[in-house]
Amino acid sequence: MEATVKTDFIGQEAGAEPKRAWIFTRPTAKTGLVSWLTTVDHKRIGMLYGCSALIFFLVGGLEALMIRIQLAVPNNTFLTHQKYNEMFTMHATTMIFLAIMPLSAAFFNYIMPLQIGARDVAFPRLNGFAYWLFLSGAIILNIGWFVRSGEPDIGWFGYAPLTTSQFSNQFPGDMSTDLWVMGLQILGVSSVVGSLNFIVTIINLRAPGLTMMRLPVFTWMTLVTAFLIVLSFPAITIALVELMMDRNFGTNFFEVSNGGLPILWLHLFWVFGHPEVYILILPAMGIISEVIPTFARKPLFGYPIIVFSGACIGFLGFGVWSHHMFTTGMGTVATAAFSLMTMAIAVPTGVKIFNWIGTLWGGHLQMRTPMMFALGFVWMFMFGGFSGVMHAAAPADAQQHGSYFVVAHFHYVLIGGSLFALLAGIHYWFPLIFGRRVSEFWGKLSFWLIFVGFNVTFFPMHFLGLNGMPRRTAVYDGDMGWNGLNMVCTIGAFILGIGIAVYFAVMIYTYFRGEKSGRDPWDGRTLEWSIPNPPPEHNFDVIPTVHELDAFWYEKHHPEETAREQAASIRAEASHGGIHMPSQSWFPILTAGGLLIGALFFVNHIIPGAIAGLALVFIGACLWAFEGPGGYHVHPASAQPGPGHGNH
Amino acid sequence: MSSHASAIDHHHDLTTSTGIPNKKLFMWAFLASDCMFFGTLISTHLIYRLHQTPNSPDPRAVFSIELTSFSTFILLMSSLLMALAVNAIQKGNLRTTRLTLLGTIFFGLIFLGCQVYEFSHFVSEKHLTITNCIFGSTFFTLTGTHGCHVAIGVLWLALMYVRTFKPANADAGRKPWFALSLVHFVVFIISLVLAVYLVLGLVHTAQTEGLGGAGLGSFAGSHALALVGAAVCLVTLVSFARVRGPVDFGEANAIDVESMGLYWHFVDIVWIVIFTAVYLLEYI
Amino acid sequence: MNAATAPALPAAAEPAHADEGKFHLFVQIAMILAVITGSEIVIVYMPIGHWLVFSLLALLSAVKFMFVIFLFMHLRWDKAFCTILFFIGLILAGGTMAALLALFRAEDSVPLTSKDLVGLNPPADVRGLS
Amino acid sequence: MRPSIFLRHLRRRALPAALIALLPLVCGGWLDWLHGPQSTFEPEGPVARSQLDLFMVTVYVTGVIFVLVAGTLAYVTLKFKARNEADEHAEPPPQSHGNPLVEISLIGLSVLALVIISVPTLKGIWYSYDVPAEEKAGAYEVNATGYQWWFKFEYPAEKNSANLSLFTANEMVIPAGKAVHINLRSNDVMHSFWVPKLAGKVDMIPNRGNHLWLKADAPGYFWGQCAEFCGEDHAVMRFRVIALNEKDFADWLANQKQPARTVEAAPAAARAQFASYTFNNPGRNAPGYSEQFDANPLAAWQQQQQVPVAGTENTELISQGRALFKAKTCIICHTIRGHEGVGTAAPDLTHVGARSTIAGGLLENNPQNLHRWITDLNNVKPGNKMYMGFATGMVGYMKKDAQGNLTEHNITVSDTEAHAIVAYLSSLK
Ligand code: HEA
Ligand code: HEA
Ligand code: HEC
Ligand code: CUA
Ligand SMILES: [Cu+2]
Repeated sequence: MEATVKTDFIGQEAGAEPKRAWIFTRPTAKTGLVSWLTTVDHKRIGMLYGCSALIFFLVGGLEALMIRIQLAVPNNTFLTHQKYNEMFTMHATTMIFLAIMPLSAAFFNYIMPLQIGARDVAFPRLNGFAYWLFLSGAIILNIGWFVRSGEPDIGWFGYAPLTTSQFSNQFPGDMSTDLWVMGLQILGVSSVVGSLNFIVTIINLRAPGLTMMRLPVFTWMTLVTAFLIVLSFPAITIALVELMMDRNFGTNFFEVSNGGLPILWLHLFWVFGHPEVYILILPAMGIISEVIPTFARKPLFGYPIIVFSGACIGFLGFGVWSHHMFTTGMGTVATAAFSLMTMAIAVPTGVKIFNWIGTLWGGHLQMRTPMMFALGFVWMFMFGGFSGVMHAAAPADAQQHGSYFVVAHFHYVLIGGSLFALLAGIHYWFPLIFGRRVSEFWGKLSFWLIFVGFNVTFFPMHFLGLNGMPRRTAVYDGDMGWNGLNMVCTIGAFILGIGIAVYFAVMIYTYFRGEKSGRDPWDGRTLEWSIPNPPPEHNFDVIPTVHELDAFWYEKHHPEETAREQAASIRAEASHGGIHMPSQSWFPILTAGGLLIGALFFVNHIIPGAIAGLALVFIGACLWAFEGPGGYHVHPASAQPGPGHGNH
Repeated sequence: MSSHASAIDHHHDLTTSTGIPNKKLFMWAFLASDCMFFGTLISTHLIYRLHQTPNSPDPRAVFSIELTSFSTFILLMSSLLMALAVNAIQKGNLRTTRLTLLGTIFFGLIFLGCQVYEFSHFVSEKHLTITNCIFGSTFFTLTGTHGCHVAIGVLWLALMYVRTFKPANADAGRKPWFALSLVHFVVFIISLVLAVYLVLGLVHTAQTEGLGGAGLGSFAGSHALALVGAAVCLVTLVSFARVRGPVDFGEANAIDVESMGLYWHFVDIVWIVIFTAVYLLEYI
Repeated sequence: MNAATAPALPAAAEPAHADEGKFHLFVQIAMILAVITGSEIVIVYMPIGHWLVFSLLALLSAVKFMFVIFLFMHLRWDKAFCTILFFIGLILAGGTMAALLALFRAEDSVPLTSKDLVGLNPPADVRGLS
Repeated sequence: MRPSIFLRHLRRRALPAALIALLPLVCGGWLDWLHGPQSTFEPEGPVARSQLDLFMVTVYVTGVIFVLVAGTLAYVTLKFKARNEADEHAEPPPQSHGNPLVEISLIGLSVLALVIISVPTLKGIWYSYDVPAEEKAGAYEVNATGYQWWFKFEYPAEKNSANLSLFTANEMVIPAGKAVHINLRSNDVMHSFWVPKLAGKVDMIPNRGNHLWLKADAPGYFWGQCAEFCGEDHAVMRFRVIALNEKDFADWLANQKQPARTVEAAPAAARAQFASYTFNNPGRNAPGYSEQFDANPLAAWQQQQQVPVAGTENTELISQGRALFKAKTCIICHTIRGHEGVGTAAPDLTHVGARSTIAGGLLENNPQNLHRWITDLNNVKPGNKMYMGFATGMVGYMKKDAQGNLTEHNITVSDTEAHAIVAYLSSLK
């Protein structure tokens, strides 16, 4: 890899100096700040997503701890009502949009192209753009901490008409809700852009022989998730546009006095909102479907059914949104229909659980840390799923809705589900990404702390909910029978917090000092393990040819065939002038920056500034288009045609 | 720069797994997403039509179906030109491509002009504003969002048009093509403004005086300067459209034009739905 | 594809026309579309049952829709996957629209009118923040 | 190796031991955890009971599934775990890929489980939707309207002394043993009406005509709570439901229909004296209830209905309070039917003295708390509309400047004045 040779831009004869307007000069730095700001490398973008997401996870976690401190004892005065409301709004918004989703996106970016044997995503610059948009949205959402308006205090689903200027503005020009609207809007654009890119990448950039039914499950779930994002975000985009128009231009979408119907917001939000929760869980299920077979040393049990049920969950997910609205008086027929549809989702989800157990059955289970998190996932997610089914029984939900029972349900599926799987994924792919291995002792210790802390925090919430404790309440009275359990929850949250702290500390330590790991430390099954760690810029010296599900496993067990094929592809590639890589570019960050600036001016009602921001977006996009994709060639030493260049 | 010698297969791209070019796939996925986008927006409008508010005006008294039918027709014609542009570039026919692109832009602008006129007419004559009733809010937001899509499409078309002048790489250093295209673009913007202005004037004349000889006469009289300006602009644009020297743009870029075309056609079919659901349904 | 497109198709398929591409086809389609639009406007004013007008309108715009996506947008000549991709979005959007409209049609969703608002008498000035 | 030995120890001994130690705690605590004024596990009406029954069905069904699936999972984990290095490096197990028969039968079983849940679910949906046909005729009708952050109740069938329908606030009194049909409305944002022991919640949504029905088995006193986030004070938007037997209910109605009780000032103007309490402000978020009250709330409520024996009241203080109520512009927002007051945006205070709670069910209605409410209301219920005033027009305790800062006091109530107002309000039985 050291012997990477670079030639000029594509389309130039070697040696001819390219003449380009200065504005189109491509940055070429491979290290340093500029290299990160202009990167188009899916791995670096994945890393950016991952680091931002983990930082925001800590922020969201701290907000959660504030919530728990306030609720530790009845009628606490730690936070005011107002601050508390801001806390849970930002806690949820941060966790969902700034932590779990981008953490999934980090894996999509980093792992998915490696799993399909690609050298990058289909539109590398667009990929960078998606990240910078994400960061812009995140900044906008969090600006409230530093200005008079404060953070939004409307709950993460912002039910109208509480979000209209009449009810949410504390003073003229209060922009907290506008920040929420703009932030989510931009995050939505980012997610959609990113997902379109993933869809094209997965459909179009698969290695030879990698048919759809040989895709690793994680890649499949990436695809399904990308579809969910692309098809559900428009609904919230429209809802937010309508709200923005109401707040800024005096329209009447949710203006009750002019006949507006707030219930419309609920529908539009949950048309997005329910697919959104599957956007949070499907990548997690994908990760689990990679981890379990690796550590059971067996192929996934019932691969086609797992894939099909994933797609099925995604599809059904569009038909159940009103289960968040069982108490809005939809009438008997509608309630019944959504109730049954919701229950139906338990079937494909159950299928996945059964198949994971089937995979474990008869395996040689290696109880490494990722496997612990994966098993924890199966237990905890199942548990959360069951409380989901209890919600789905609409009349029972009439007692549970808006109570801590719901809080318990969704933390079980979100933490016990999504978060556990993502933590498993970090552990699992850490050696690949950084070439170092996390210590088993500390890894397991953090697992047990997190596992115990999590259950101590959230299990009692079921009882609190059934005992009538409503959610989103800054204070509760001491005579309601909720005191003891709330204290338990708070203690649990701190155990959980310590677990998370240990987890992070271990990761940081390992990054600097951890034990070096060789290639393929887990005896992996999928293509990402076939490359050196950390992966070189161009990922694969040789694009692999795939014969079977679990392509790398097959390669390892058919060395001669693999070597032959690799020699052939090396020759083919060399005849095309080497490995083609996309050039870096300034315009993704410039364009996203324009949107950030425009949005910030807009929420402050400075229209010329907003227009200037839009103009910057436009200029950025034009220059982007005229700049062209660019590209250069690399010639890794091991990919020179010649005998004996198998990977193994 | 793959070789121009070998024929380009426009429906298959051998470098991708499915044979579908990346850009085309991207565009179709985006359009699928846009279906949901307009779906929810149209739903909002229809829901509020289902539950009318007392202060909502009678849409029939507001709409002018003649104008809307005209702009629907215009949009259809622009779609035709767009399809022809794709057809032309796929055969490497740059000149036809440029002309059809210009034609598409032109029709797109007329559509936008009609919409601007419609909006200002509704506001000033029919007292339907975005704030005074729900019908106004949903109507303007829906058609306005569609209009934004058209406007973005027009911008895109214009950029594509400018791009067709980028000289082939060998000449990159010599020709100030970028500066030229900026001039070009400015001319284009001027004609854009003029076109909107003229269409507005024309429609207004049609409404007030009818399109008889007298009407046209008075229209030409009062808009003489703009007409001359527009003519100059058009001539300039057409002269820019001449092919001079080798350019970068060619058959290989057909996919760019084609994905732009997909977008444009989609905007057109959204209008087909809006025309039926928002306008025509009010008349039964 | 529906029956109405049938006459136009052979022209496209015929190799003789290959050299001029789909020029004639496209022009024909545009004409058909224009005619359909015209007839839609006429239908609206015809003294026939509302449901009939409604179904005719829905049918005709669907026909226009299909013409544009399959011919102008080349779906007909592209890999089936493009069609599938687009129809996933189209069907979900259509389904969501239908569901939303059905939900809002339901009796329970009819908004309150002032007669139902007995007991809800806020002072006039409580409404509407400037 | 050291750490991992420790870990194994932990797993082998400490964890199971800890879990076993926890078990009695969990089971013993169980009943207590589900016991409280808002427990959905102690239903006192048929609707809540049907919902609990349905919930138990889901618990049983998922419980069985949990035991089966989790049992298998536990078995598999223990059975196939690699126990040592050698195990880990053994030849990979057979690479099997799945078994359609197993899959299909498991899918079938899941569907069956869901059918078991869905049948009572469907029944429940129709049952809880509206009063059953056979009880419909006798159902009692109430309109409940949510305000930021209190509840207004209207009895459309009853006419009060002003020949309007009867209004009250924050305490809904209903006949026990009779179906009650409640129309749910909202005045501003979304709220939700929830009395856990009587029925599940239904939202109060602006421009939407929702309803709910419930029935109390027997006379009782029930806690209610707004269950949809509705802004700053959502947490303290509470209310009470009091179910009475037929006679008590009729008495209550009769009393409520009366105009406000007037206590004439004693003819010879005596010196104003302080009421029988000394006010001691407990500060922000301090609880507003007492243990005696919680011990038997229904009795406490009934106690509250009692009109004081003639002569025990400080009549002068009361009439002073009445004057202050007018002077302090309380009348702009509040109505005291028969006395002064025209406002409808705030709770009707005609019989406020006969309620067991004030401020949206937050404080027990006693002189201390009344005093606390009218002098320190922003700490009791931050941001409440009485303090802030309404967005435009009606000014509350505070005035806002153009930037929205609270600057000027509009109403200040001194301790002395508060005593008088409290005496007056308490006299309104
Ligand atoms: C990761 C996110 C995630 C996931 C995966 C789920 C999964 C499910 N959710 Fe959850 N849900 C949320 C996140 C999620 N949810 C959030 C965030 C909210 C609250 C939003 C808010 O109000 O703020 C919420 C709220 C919520 C509600 C609304 C509650 C209310 O507010 O009144 C409902 C109602 O039906 C519901 C149901 C379900 C169901 C049926 C599933 C199913 O998909 C679960 C299926 C899984 C299983 C059932 C377990 C495994 C299956 C078997 C072992 C097979 C056999 C089992 C049976 C046959 C029963 N959820
Ligand atoms: C993926 C999403 C996600 C995640 C991961 C979490 C994580 C947590 N949540 Fe979250 N939560 C939501 C999504 C999520 N939540 C949503 C959607 C809502 C609904 C909001 C609404 O109603 O609008 C909600 C609401 C919610 C509530 C209810 C608030 C209310 O209704 O009034 C509570 C209360 O306990 C809570 C607690 C917690 C806790 C303790 C964690 C913990 O897991 C957090 C763990 C992390 C840390 C503890 C921090 C990390 C560690 C450090 C910073 C190191 C230093 C710390 C120590 C040494 C202690 N959450
Ligand atoms: C701006 C209007 C306004 C003014 C002026 C006002 N109030 Fe109020 N009052 C309210 C509102 C609104 C509530 C309900 C607050 C809540 O519970 O959130 C309320 C509640 C109360 C309650 C509790 C009622 C109950 O049953 O819960 C009492 C007692 C009361 N006010 C007394 C007074 C007195 C005494 C004054 C004058 C010094 C006064 N109010 C002035 C608006 C007003
Ligand atoms: Cu009212 Cu919450
Ligand atoms: Cu959901």
